Amino acid sequence: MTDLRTIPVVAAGEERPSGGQGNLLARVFDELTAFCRSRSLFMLHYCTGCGAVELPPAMTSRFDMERLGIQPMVTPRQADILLVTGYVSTKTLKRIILTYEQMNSPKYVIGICSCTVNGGMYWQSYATAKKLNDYLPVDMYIAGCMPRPEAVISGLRELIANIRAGRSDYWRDYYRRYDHYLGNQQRLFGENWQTPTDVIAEARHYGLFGPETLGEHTALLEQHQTPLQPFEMRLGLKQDKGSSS
Amino acid sequence: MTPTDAPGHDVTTTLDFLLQEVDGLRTRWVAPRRLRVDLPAETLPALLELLKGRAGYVHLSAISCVDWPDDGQFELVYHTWSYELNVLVMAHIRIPRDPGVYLSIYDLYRPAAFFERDIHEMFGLWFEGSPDMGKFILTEWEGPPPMRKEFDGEAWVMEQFGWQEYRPEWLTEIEAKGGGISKRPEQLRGDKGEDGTA
Amino acid sequence: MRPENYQAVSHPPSHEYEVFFGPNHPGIEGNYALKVRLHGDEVTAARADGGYLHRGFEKLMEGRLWIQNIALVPRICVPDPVPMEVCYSLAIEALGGLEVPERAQWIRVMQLELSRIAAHLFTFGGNAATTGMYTPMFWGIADRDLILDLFEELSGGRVYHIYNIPGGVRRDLPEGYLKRVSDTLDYIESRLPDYDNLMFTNQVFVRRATGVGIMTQEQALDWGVTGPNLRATGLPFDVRRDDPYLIYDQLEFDVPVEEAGDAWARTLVRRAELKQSLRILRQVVARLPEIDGPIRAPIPNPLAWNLPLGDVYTRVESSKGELAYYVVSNGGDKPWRVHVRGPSAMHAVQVLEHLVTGARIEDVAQIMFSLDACPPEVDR
Amino acid sequence: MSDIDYKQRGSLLNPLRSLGFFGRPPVTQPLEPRPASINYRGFHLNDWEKCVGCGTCQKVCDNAAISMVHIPDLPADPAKGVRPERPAIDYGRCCWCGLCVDICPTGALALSREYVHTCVDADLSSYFILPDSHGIHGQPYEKGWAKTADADLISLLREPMPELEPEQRIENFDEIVGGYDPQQALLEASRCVQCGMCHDACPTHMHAPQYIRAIWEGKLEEAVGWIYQTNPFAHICGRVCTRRCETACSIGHRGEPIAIRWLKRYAMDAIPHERVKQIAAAGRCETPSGQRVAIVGAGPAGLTCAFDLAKQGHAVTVFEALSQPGGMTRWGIPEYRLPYDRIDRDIDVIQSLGVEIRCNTRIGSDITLEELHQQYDAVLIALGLQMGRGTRIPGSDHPQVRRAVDLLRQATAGEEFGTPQSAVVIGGGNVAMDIARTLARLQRQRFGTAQVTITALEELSHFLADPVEIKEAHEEGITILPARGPREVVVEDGNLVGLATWRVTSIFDEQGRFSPTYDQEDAQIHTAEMVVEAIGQMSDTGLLGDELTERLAWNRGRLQVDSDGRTSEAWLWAAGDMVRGPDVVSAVADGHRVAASIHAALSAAKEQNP
Repeated sequence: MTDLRTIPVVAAGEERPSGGQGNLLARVFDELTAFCRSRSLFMLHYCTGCGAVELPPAMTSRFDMERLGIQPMVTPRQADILLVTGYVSTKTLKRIILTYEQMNSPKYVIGICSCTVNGGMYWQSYATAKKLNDYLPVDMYIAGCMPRPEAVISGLRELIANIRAGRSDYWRDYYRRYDHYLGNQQRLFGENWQTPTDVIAEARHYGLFGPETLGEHTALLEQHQTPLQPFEMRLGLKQDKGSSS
Repeated sequence: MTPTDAPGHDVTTTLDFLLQEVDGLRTRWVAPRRLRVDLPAETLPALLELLKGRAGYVHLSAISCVDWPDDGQFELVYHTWSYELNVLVMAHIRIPRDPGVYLSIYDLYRPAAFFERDIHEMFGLWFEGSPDMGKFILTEWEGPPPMRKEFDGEAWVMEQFGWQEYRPEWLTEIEAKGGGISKRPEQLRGDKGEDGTA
Repeated sequence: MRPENYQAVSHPPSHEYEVFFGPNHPGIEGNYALKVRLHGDEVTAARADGGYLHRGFEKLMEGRLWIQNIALVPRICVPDPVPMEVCYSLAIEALGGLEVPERAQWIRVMQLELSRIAAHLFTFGGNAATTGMYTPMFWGIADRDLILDLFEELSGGRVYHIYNIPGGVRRDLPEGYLKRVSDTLDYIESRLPDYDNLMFTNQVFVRRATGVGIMTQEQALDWGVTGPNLRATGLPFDVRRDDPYLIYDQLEFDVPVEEAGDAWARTLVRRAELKQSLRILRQVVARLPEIDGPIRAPIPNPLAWNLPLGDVYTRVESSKGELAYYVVSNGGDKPWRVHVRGPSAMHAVQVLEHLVTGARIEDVAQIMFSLDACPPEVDR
Repeated sequence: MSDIDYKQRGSLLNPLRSLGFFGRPPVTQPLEPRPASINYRGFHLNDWEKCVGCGTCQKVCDNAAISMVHIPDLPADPAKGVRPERPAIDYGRCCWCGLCVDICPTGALALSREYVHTCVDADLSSYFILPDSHGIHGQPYEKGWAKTADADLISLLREPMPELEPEQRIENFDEIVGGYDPQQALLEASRCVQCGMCHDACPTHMHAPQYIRAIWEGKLEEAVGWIYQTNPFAHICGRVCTRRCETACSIGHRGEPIAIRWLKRYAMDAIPHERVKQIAAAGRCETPSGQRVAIVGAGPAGLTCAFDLAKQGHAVTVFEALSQPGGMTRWGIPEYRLPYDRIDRDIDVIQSLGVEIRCNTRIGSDITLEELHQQYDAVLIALGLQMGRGTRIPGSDHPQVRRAVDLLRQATAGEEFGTPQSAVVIGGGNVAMDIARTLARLQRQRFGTAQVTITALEELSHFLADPVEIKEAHEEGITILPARGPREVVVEDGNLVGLATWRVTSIFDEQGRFSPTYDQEDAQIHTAEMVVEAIGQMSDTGLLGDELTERLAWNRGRLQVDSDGRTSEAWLWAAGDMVRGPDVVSAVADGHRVAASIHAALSAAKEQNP
């Protein structure tokens, strides 16, 4: 619940022209970008929780979200929207954060169902995270347990309108207040938590480096950070091949 | 196989007769198709072998674990079903909570591997001879086995997480007039049954 | 952006590699993962990775009143929630000695079968989509939505009905409801030839599904597989018929079986089961108006309701197989222990790992969907 | 088993038949949200007129989504069970199960057919809603899931109380109410939703939710402990309390309130007397304070005060004019409502704490207040209302015109007062019912038949008496004539022959003052040998003595006391019916209040002169 517009950007590097100033051509170009962005959104195909069961109806013939220019997309790299459908268990939340960091900006997070807001009906569960916006900036919430496809579509239309009007840029908040988000992540996942994406470098790169990008939590991260190794998967099989044949 | 027939006299006698072969059993028909068997932990493999071999109990429906901290015991319930007799046998055993070790029945029933691993994760029970006691569900969990009664999940959550601090306009208005939230739901759970001079 | 200290490592040349199949993957049903080791496109080893949907239901239920849990249980299997509600309610009724009125039992059967049809239509869609055919998915989901509309009218919720309560159901049928059920059944029945054309006689699908993920009856019994997956290996076992609950013993229906035990056989069993569900529903629609009476046995104030000491194991046949609840009461107002035996716990872990091993990577999704695995049942 | 022969018929071209679907209308719905079904479980609606702020929704909510919000603008009425609180719903927790709707005791909550709410992160506070009847966005949506008889989770009917049938009871003074057995008590206790309205309404704020819960849990000793925390007249209040708690009970809005009084009675009867004494003594101060308190009047107020002060270590002496303690509960309430052995038990508990009760000691004649003032550190007068008021109608000075309180006292004492063959009672309160029913019993015992008529100014629906009393009086063959005003007592040849009455047209004037008007056309004479006035009581303050009466401050004929019961004299407190009006449980409450004040004063005095 932070109005990110109140957080100053003191980053080195290019300063993004804010709307209204700049030359006419840039303004037209910005408008065009916003229009195109809002009309072509790819939603990451990841069913994180039970609300996902209302997405197939929303995607297919009956409620047909393709009318809005929204389609599911299988890879995070090409997706614009991360739809967090309900409760996020700690295990899933790690994957969500990894996924989110892999997505290209601008990216939008939608939290649907009660659980993403305040724990929902799993508020007393040891296994789920309670407030999604502690870990990721969230652009849009859709209420319901679970929201009907119509409600999902209403939320998506709202998001489209916000993108079109240039209002939905919560993703920048992740860079500007990375320390805050990282702190909450560390609190949940332990001090050694580390993702393969270098968010701080990205913040510098995009010119979104803010006074709260770095802090005690990022300092802790740097202390623990180990060089990224190629991931070695261990299937954990008893016998090396063919667990049961 | 005549599955639609209710278990008749002969089925119950067959089972009752068969179960006489194992010592130390207490059997009770709790419903027409439900036979409860209480037995000492060490006789369970013999019972299951008997049921599987002689009465067609090839289906292990579930292994349930119940924590009885006051008795210092875990209760393990093996629910087995015979496709021939169409009767569910629930074998109840109790094992001491400490050290909480029991034998795996994986060599008799392969589904046991899933249930035993699950019980190991949730209750911390160890099954000797089970093929895989590695973590499956709680890979990111470092706390105590959560299903044990002494683990108070709600208290843990209250300590670990914060809640949304909503500031809606209506609440501000009411607070300006001297009102406000008089009882939060979390509070309600805290003082249940204690001094309630509300 | 990669960290500055990232250093590329050159891998030794190999045909073997290990990949994550899920949790973020369109070929996975729900939020679940498989880690697979490949040799070329052949899977040489696989390991299921669950727990993404773990919410600790069993712990949560120990902290809530008997009746509060009815809101919790449908979440354990999202595509097919009614059996969860009914099975939990049956357990409470058995513990508390409640006699469910006959009308409520018939209404429950109606819901169970509607839910089964909805779940099977959903699975057809997913199953076809794994072979690249998206039209059955669009059809299946749109037709399933008609059943969700029926549920919405009955219970006020599309997916989570929370309509069954210990003692019976929460509302009587709305005016003219059975007529609308009947119309929907007519419609779905009229659509079956379309599905046959598109999917069940479609050689593309048939050839992709035949011989994939074969499981013999012996193996199925060995692994504790139940439900359509077991029936696809030739064993006609159905909890509804062989351990009857509610009023299933008053209904006429067949237990369809197939012999082959492959993905195609499993799909065919579901198709035949959908027809049987329609048949059951026709009987329910015909009989229900004659059955009058209350829809709920009186229950005490839910805030002060102790169930007597005891334990009970109730089973129902869900669209995935044998669903069971083991409920223990220590005489208190909350469950002492609830153990949910989700049918998918069997076929989504050990069986899936086994069937996938030796298969080709493109068949993995097909195998998972043909088994109709429901990850939240595994994770709970 | 398969009925499709796919091996033969299957063709790669089969799916092409589906191309025909191009010609069919699409199933796609418009983008705007569809209207939801009639039972839809959407956002909450709350009818603030009906909602009483009981918080039951909060208790049943499995998701801890409901907070109770105190709203100062709303009316508060503890006596009617209305709290200025309303539920606020956290849609970050809610799962729309509708249990709150199904359990709502008043039927105020419902779910609407509205289901779309979206917001950006900065507006997340819009997830916390104080629902009213307008919907969360102020848009008119109809009710969806609302209360129906099918889905009601509240059990509206009370466990029936076994009672003596009229024919079994009309000739004797046996207790009418049988009391619950354990199973009934458990079922009745289980109906409680623990809202605490009873606690708020009770003059002495008894912990009714706690003891009801304890009864339900089978912890009867705990229940007795809760009862004794606020009320040493536990047996008595378990039988004859005016039970304001049950008026306030949330369940009573649509059904029968919890039988709180009978549950208290059940708990008290279930525990052995000796154990009750131990429980009551819990928390007693073991070191005597060395200070002495005199209490005048062994009624509920005086003895409650004595109980509290004795527990705090003071030496308490109670002076009672009559032969046995108990005050009005003994001398005013007939035995069929309150058996004397129950009064004895309550008093025995109080005495077991060391309270000394001196009966047959009348202030003014046996000992004066001034003497008490000299001998004790503090004095409480709890005289009660022992004198009946008269109607002052013509003929009311006849000896056969009696006052109800006097007759009741004589009946308790077993004195002969000349039971008449027929009697008319004037008054519509509980005392009128008591004397009428007592007289009827005595008549039946003596003459075999009863003839008692009650005349009262009020319409039946406005009688001050408990409806149960009225019903039982009817059952016992007593004629009740509402809206009859007494005109005169008819006396012929010195013998009383009856009471003449008029029909009442109104009781109060436009300013709301008591000023009855009568329809003089409609006059009746009710023949009787005796007329009993039961129109109210007053206190006999003559025993204060002229000098003290002069010094004390008075207010409209009542002794003036501060909120703690202290009079204008620093050493003198007053409590009970003489201050508050007639009601057992109010007297108990007053006793506690005064005891606290006396204890504070004594402690302060001790600090000053150790």
